[in-house]
Amino acid sequence: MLEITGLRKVYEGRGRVVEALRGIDLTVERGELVCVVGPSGCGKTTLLKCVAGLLAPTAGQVRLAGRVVDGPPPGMAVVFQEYGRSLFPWLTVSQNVELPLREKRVPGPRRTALVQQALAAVGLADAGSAHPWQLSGGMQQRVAIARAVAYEPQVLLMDEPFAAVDAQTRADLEDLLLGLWHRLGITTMLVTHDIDEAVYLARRVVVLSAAPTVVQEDLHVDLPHDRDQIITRSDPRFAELRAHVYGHIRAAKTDPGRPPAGTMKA
Amino acid sequence: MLEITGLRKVYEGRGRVVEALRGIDLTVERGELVCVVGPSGCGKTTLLKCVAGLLAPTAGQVRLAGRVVDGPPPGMAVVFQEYGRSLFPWLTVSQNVELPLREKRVPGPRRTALVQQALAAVGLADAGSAHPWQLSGGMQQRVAIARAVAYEPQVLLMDEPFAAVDAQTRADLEDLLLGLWHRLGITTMLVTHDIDEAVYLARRVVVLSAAPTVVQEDLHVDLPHDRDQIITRSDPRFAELRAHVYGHIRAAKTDPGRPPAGTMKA
Amino acid sequence: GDSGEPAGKGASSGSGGGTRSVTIGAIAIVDTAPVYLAQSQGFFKKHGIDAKITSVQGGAASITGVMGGQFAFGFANTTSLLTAQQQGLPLKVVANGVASTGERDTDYSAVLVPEGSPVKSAKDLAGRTVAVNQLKNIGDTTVRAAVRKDGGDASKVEFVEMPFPDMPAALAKGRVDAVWEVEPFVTQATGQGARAVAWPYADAAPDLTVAMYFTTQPTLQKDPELVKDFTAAMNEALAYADAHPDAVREILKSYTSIPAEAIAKIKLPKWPAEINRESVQTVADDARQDGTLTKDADVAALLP
Amino acid sequence: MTGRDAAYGAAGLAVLFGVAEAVPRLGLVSRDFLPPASEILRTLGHELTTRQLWSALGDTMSAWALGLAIAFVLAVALGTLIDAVPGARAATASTVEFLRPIPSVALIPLATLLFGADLGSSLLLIVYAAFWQVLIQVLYGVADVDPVARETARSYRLGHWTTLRRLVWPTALPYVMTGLRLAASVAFILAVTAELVIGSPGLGLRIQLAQSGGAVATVYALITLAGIIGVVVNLAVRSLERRLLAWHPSVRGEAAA
Amino acid sequence: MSRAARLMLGALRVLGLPVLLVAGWWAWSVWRPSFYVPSPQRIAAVFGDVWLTARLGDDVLPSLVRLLAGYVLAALLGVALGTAIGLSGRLRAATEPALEFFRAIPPPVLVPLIMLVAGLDTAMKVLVIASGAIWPVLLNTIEGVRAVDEVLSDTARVYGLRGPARLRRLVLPAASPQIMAGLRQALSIAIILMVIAEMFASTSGIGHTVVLFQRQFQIPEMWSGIVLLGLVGFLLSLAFRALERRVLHWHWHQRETHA
Ligand SMILES: Nc1ncnc2c1ncn2[C@@H]1O[C@H](COP(=O)(O)OP(=O)(O)OP(=O)(O)O)[C@@H](O)[C@H]1O
Ligand SMILES: Nc1ncnc2c1ncn2[C@@H]1O[C@H](COP(=O)(O)OP(=O)(O)OP(=O)(O)O)[C@@H](O)[C@H]1O
Ligand SMILES: [Mg+2]
Ligand SMILES: [Mg+2]
Repeated sequence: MLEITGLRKVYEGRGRVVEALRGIDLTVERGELVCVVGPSGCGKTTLLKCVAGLLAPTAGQVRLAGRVVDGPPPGMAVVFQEYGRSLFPWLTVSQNVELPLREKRVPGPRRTALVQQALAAVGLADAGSAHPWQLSGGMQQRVAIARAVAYEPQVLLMDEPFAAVDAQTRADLEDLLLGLWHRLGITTMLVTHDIDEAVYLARRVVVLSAAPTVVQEDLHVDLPHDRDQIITRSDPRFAELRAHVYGHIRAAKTDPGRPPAGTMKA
Repeated sequence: MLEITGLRKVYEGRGRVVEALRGIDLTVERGELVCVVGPSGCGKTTLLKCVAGLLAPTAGQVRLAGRVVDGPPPGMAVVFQEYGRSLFPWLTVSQNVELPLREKRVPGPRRTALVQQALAAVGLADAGSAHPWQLSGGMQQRVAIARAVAYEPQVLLMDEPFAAVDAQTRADLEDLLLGLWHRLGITTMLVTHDIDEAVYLARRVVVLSAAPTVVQEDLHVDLPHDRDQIITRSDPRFAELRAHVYGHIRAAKTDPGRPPAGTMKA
Repeated sequence: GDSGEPAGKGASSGSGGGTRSVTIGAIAIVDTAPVYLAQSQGFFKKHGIDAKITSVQGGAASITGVMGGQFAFGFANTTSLLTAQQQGLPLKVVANGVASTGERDTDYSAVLVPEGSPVKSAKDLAGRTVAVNQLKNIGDTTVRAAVRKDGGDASKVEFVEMPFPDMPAALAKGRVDAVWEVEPFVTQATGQGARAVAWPYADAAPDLTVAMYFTTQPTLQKDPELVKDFTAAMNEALAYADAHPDAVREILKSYTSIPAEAIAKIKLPKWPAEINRESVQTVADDARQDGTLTKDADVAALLP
Repeated sequence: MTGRDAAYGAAGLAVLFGVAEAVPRLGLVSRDFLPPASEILRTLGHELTTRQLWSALGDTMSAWALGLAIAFVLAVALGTLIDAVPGARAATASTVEFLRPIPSVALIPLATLLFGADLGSSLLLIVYAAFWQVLIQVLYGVADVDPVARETARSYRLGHWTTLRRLVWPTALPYVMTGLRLAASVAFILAVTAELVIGSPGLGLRIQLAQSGGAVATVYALITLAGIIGVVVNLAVRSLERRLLAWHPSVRGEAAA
Repeated sequence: MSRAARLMLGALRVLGLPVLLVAGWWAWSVWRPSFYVPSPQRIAAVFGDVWLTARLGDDVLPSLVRLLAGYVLAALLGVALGTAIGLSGRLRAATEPALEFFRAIPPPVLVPLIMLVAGLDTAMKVLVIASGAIWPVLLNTIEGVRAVDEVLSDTARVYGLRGPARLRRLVLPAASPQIMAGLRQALSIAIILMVIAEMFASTSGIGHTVVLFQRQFQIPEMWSGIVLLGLVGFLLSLAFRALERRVLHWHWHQRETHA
């Protein structure tokens, strides 16, 4: 479904040249849920934007369903790390969620239903008429998630989508995402800083190294298919995987490119 | 040092009236480190802004060192939840960190040293000449933290300051904060969604209820004074406290105002 | 250049009855009273002309309007007409416009100085700043002529441009040494203490023809009947205006904003039907001498 | 506008009135050239009872409204187009910068030639002058779109039209509103100036007549009327702005803090 | 792309549209010759004789001096007043009606009044230019200052940015995109008002000369003056753009790199 080959991205501007991605090779199958983790500033957002067709790679390419991505493909939804700025302040919360649906020509009644369901799912059923700037940070982030959910995309890209909500809400949203993924078989790529979350959600966890950034580890998560906040997280295998990823990130930060000492075979 | 009595805040605007805080009573001693947790949208940011003197309470008052707070008091630093918007886009990273020091009339050489130390401490020693919008989300958040750290405040308010960084960086920053707190005895109030973090950092954890918001629980953290990422977190008492707080937040979300079933005596 | 569009919107023949709609561009000042009288007294109608008078800001605007076919006829001062003709505009004068009274103290235009000014007569203006409404036009031409006649050095007079209405204030404030004014401002300024030292229209030439009504050559060729009728109507109106000062003062109330008490006091110009050809030639020669005109003017071609 | 704002505004105007009353009365400027404010207002009151004034006002205001509307629509359309078509900004920049400073007054001969003293002349001058005011504001406004918001629009594949309507125009709106306020007064100024200079019927012609008739108080009364119209037009634009920009920090900020 | 090709493309960008327009004009003037719309050749032919001789020192230079003086005065006053008014809701409420009153008064009728106060000389012309060019600066500054991001302004309050420091470090930079828009508008308005000011009580200047040509029916000469005004505007806007690139580099870069 999604093939990333030799992806390189260099930012050039005013004297500062940053090689955000050195060479990324990665394939995501249709309907797979992949989590991307890596040290702060290593290029996760850059990777996601290249996949979304929002940023032109310096070298290499991204293919989606066989076609080279050179602009945002149809049927894709993105939740941005800067959730606040991705909401339109002149629209109400419902209007924000509804806008992409209009564009998709979803008929009126169905649109209203989708918007209401999505807002209810993220716990904002009664904030529909507020404007984004009247909401707390976590609420804004949930609006951005609701917008993506209501869109019913085939490909879903999320950049730290649960960073601004409390632990309980986060767990609820994780399960919402899993439910949606089960129901619609969405190909999903999710950037997160929370290693527990990555292991809990993903079928595969991709660990990026620090700059110069490459894929440091591509880990298959062999936990049972149906996840449950209590059961899955108390599985001893969960702890093993978690420790494994943590070790890699730690290593990535200090000594990029080399696997950490005492690597566990996953 | 910091006394909050009967604090109530109602947002009124365009038909939507929100009672963000119903009645908060809270005292923070000089040099204490308090973590505030609570469900998304319950009013943590609102509370912090009232304490900072940025928002006028609808009722009740905040006193700092005996004086009623009606504007930002001197010697206070704030890390905002919307870290991206709190950096001046026309200044470089170093200039952003330096600006409050200039205002504080810190002499030149000392200023430069403080800026460099602070940037190095958050792992951005070589990003000083970049502009904020050239940085990743996590890097921006670290600039905001560096700015607060370099300022050497007497009162430090932080609103989810580590939400955008990876686990390893987060641990490092937590220890940076603890080190600073030990060294300067800063009175600190920190909002977080990460319960582990709250228990790890704080001497006291304050749990807010969902709206209508009151203080649901004020928990003394009786862990050894010197914290260590590995030792403290593997202390059985840590797990107990963590479960206790989690239970409260869960309860707060579903049934505000009442303590959760099976409350543990802390 | 070309000829403009003859008789475009400016004139159109009525259906059969012989009445032609005509637009006339004229500035709304005392000088143009006859054209308004021609309308109100029915002289135009008598000659089969249904006239509409459009107020314009100055001679240049009415010349442009006539050239563009917006007006069939216009009103402009002698210098403006000579200048336009020299630039190749095919203008043709069809009727007299307005003339000086020819007598110094009763003329409707004068050079004024503030109370206590050392300037006693025209020759003292040399080395002084004099305000005129437009540079390189009839004002500075005739003022220079007056200075020369009085034995002064006309080349030493400094001219500055200023609208007539603003001159009394500038004079009172001492911003300029003297102003060249026309009515009703002559009366207004003398009422405030200013003193007349020269009467350029009267000084420049006897019975100076100050302004005229004109059309374009193509209009003349295309519709000589219309021009003939217009001339006839205007000539009657000029004679009527000259003979009935009270009617003039009355009509001023309708198309100008001069306060009623000022209307009663102002000095009126002369409206002879005949153009004083020598005076036009004199103005042309003076303008040539000052450099306002760059060539010798062909007065005969301009005048009917 | 709240009652308090209105009171402040009225106080500001009262101060202005006081100064305009005092200056001629204290003899700083002769009353013959600047009559006291009370006399001006009295004259204005008298003028307002005449039918000619209202018909002149009607002429001026209709030329104003028509010219402003044409200029506004043209400028918004062209500004949006320049922003949307790649390279158009660079290709038009030199021409825009060349044409912009050409004064409308310099076009008067052209206008007179084409339209005489008709409405067309006024319109030509009004549209020419007001157009650039809006255009520049539009060009700055459409360039101000937040990059994250733009990426959001792109990733959801919002069409050109939707992006324009839902993202670009709302972002540019604060700039455009300022442009509208600037253009409204420039259009009004040009409407009056055109009448003043060309002599097409309207308020400007009446000012010109009053000037050449030496009726100083009437001149100032008419100028005052022009100023009052400016205040009224601004009130209208402001209330429009409060509705359209309720979400904008500049408007919403007033409610909070 | 090679260097030469890029240069060519750049030249095409800057000159393409003007060349097209001039060609269109030329075609029109051949197709419908008119006294008032001379051909571009005629205008170009007189341009040098008219403007590159004594008039350069006598008319063009004084005009430019007045223009710059008036513009700088308007810019300084506009930014200063606009900042004060934008920061204080009360001041805004009190001054807005009075300012709107003046804004609606046509400069040509204001000139006599300014003449009463400032005389006929350079001071009067500079005042007339400033009195008209100030509005776009003032309005844009007010709106820009009002729209400062709340989080940013909270940050500044917390770190004790007050008074002049707050102005210099927060308010002015944050409002600068909109202030620059106003300054750019003001540039062309200033040129227009220079012409209007020189139409009154003047004996020199580009505006005076253009109006004189117009009344003397020296139409190609008049058009050459209009072209000169356009050129002056164009050159000033080039200088302005260079300034803007320095002042607003952060703004444009922030908006480019992502787009
Ligand atoms: N400017 C505002 N105008 C109106 N309502 C507001 C405003 N800011 C916050 N609120 C409301 O106040 C309530 C509390 O918001 P606040 O930002 O304090 O929550 P929070 O606890 O910080 O949430 P989060 O964890 O999601 O950041 C929310 O219901 C929110 O909608
Ligand atoms: N617009 C830009 N201009 C210049 N450099 C940039 C830009 N955006 C990102 N970078 C640089 O590219 C690198 C990777 O940034 P990116 O945002 O992809 O990191 P990230 O992995 O998402 O980090 P985080 O977890 O902190 O969000 C960083 O060094 C950053 O400074
Ligand atoms: Mg990122
Ligand atoms: Mg918050």
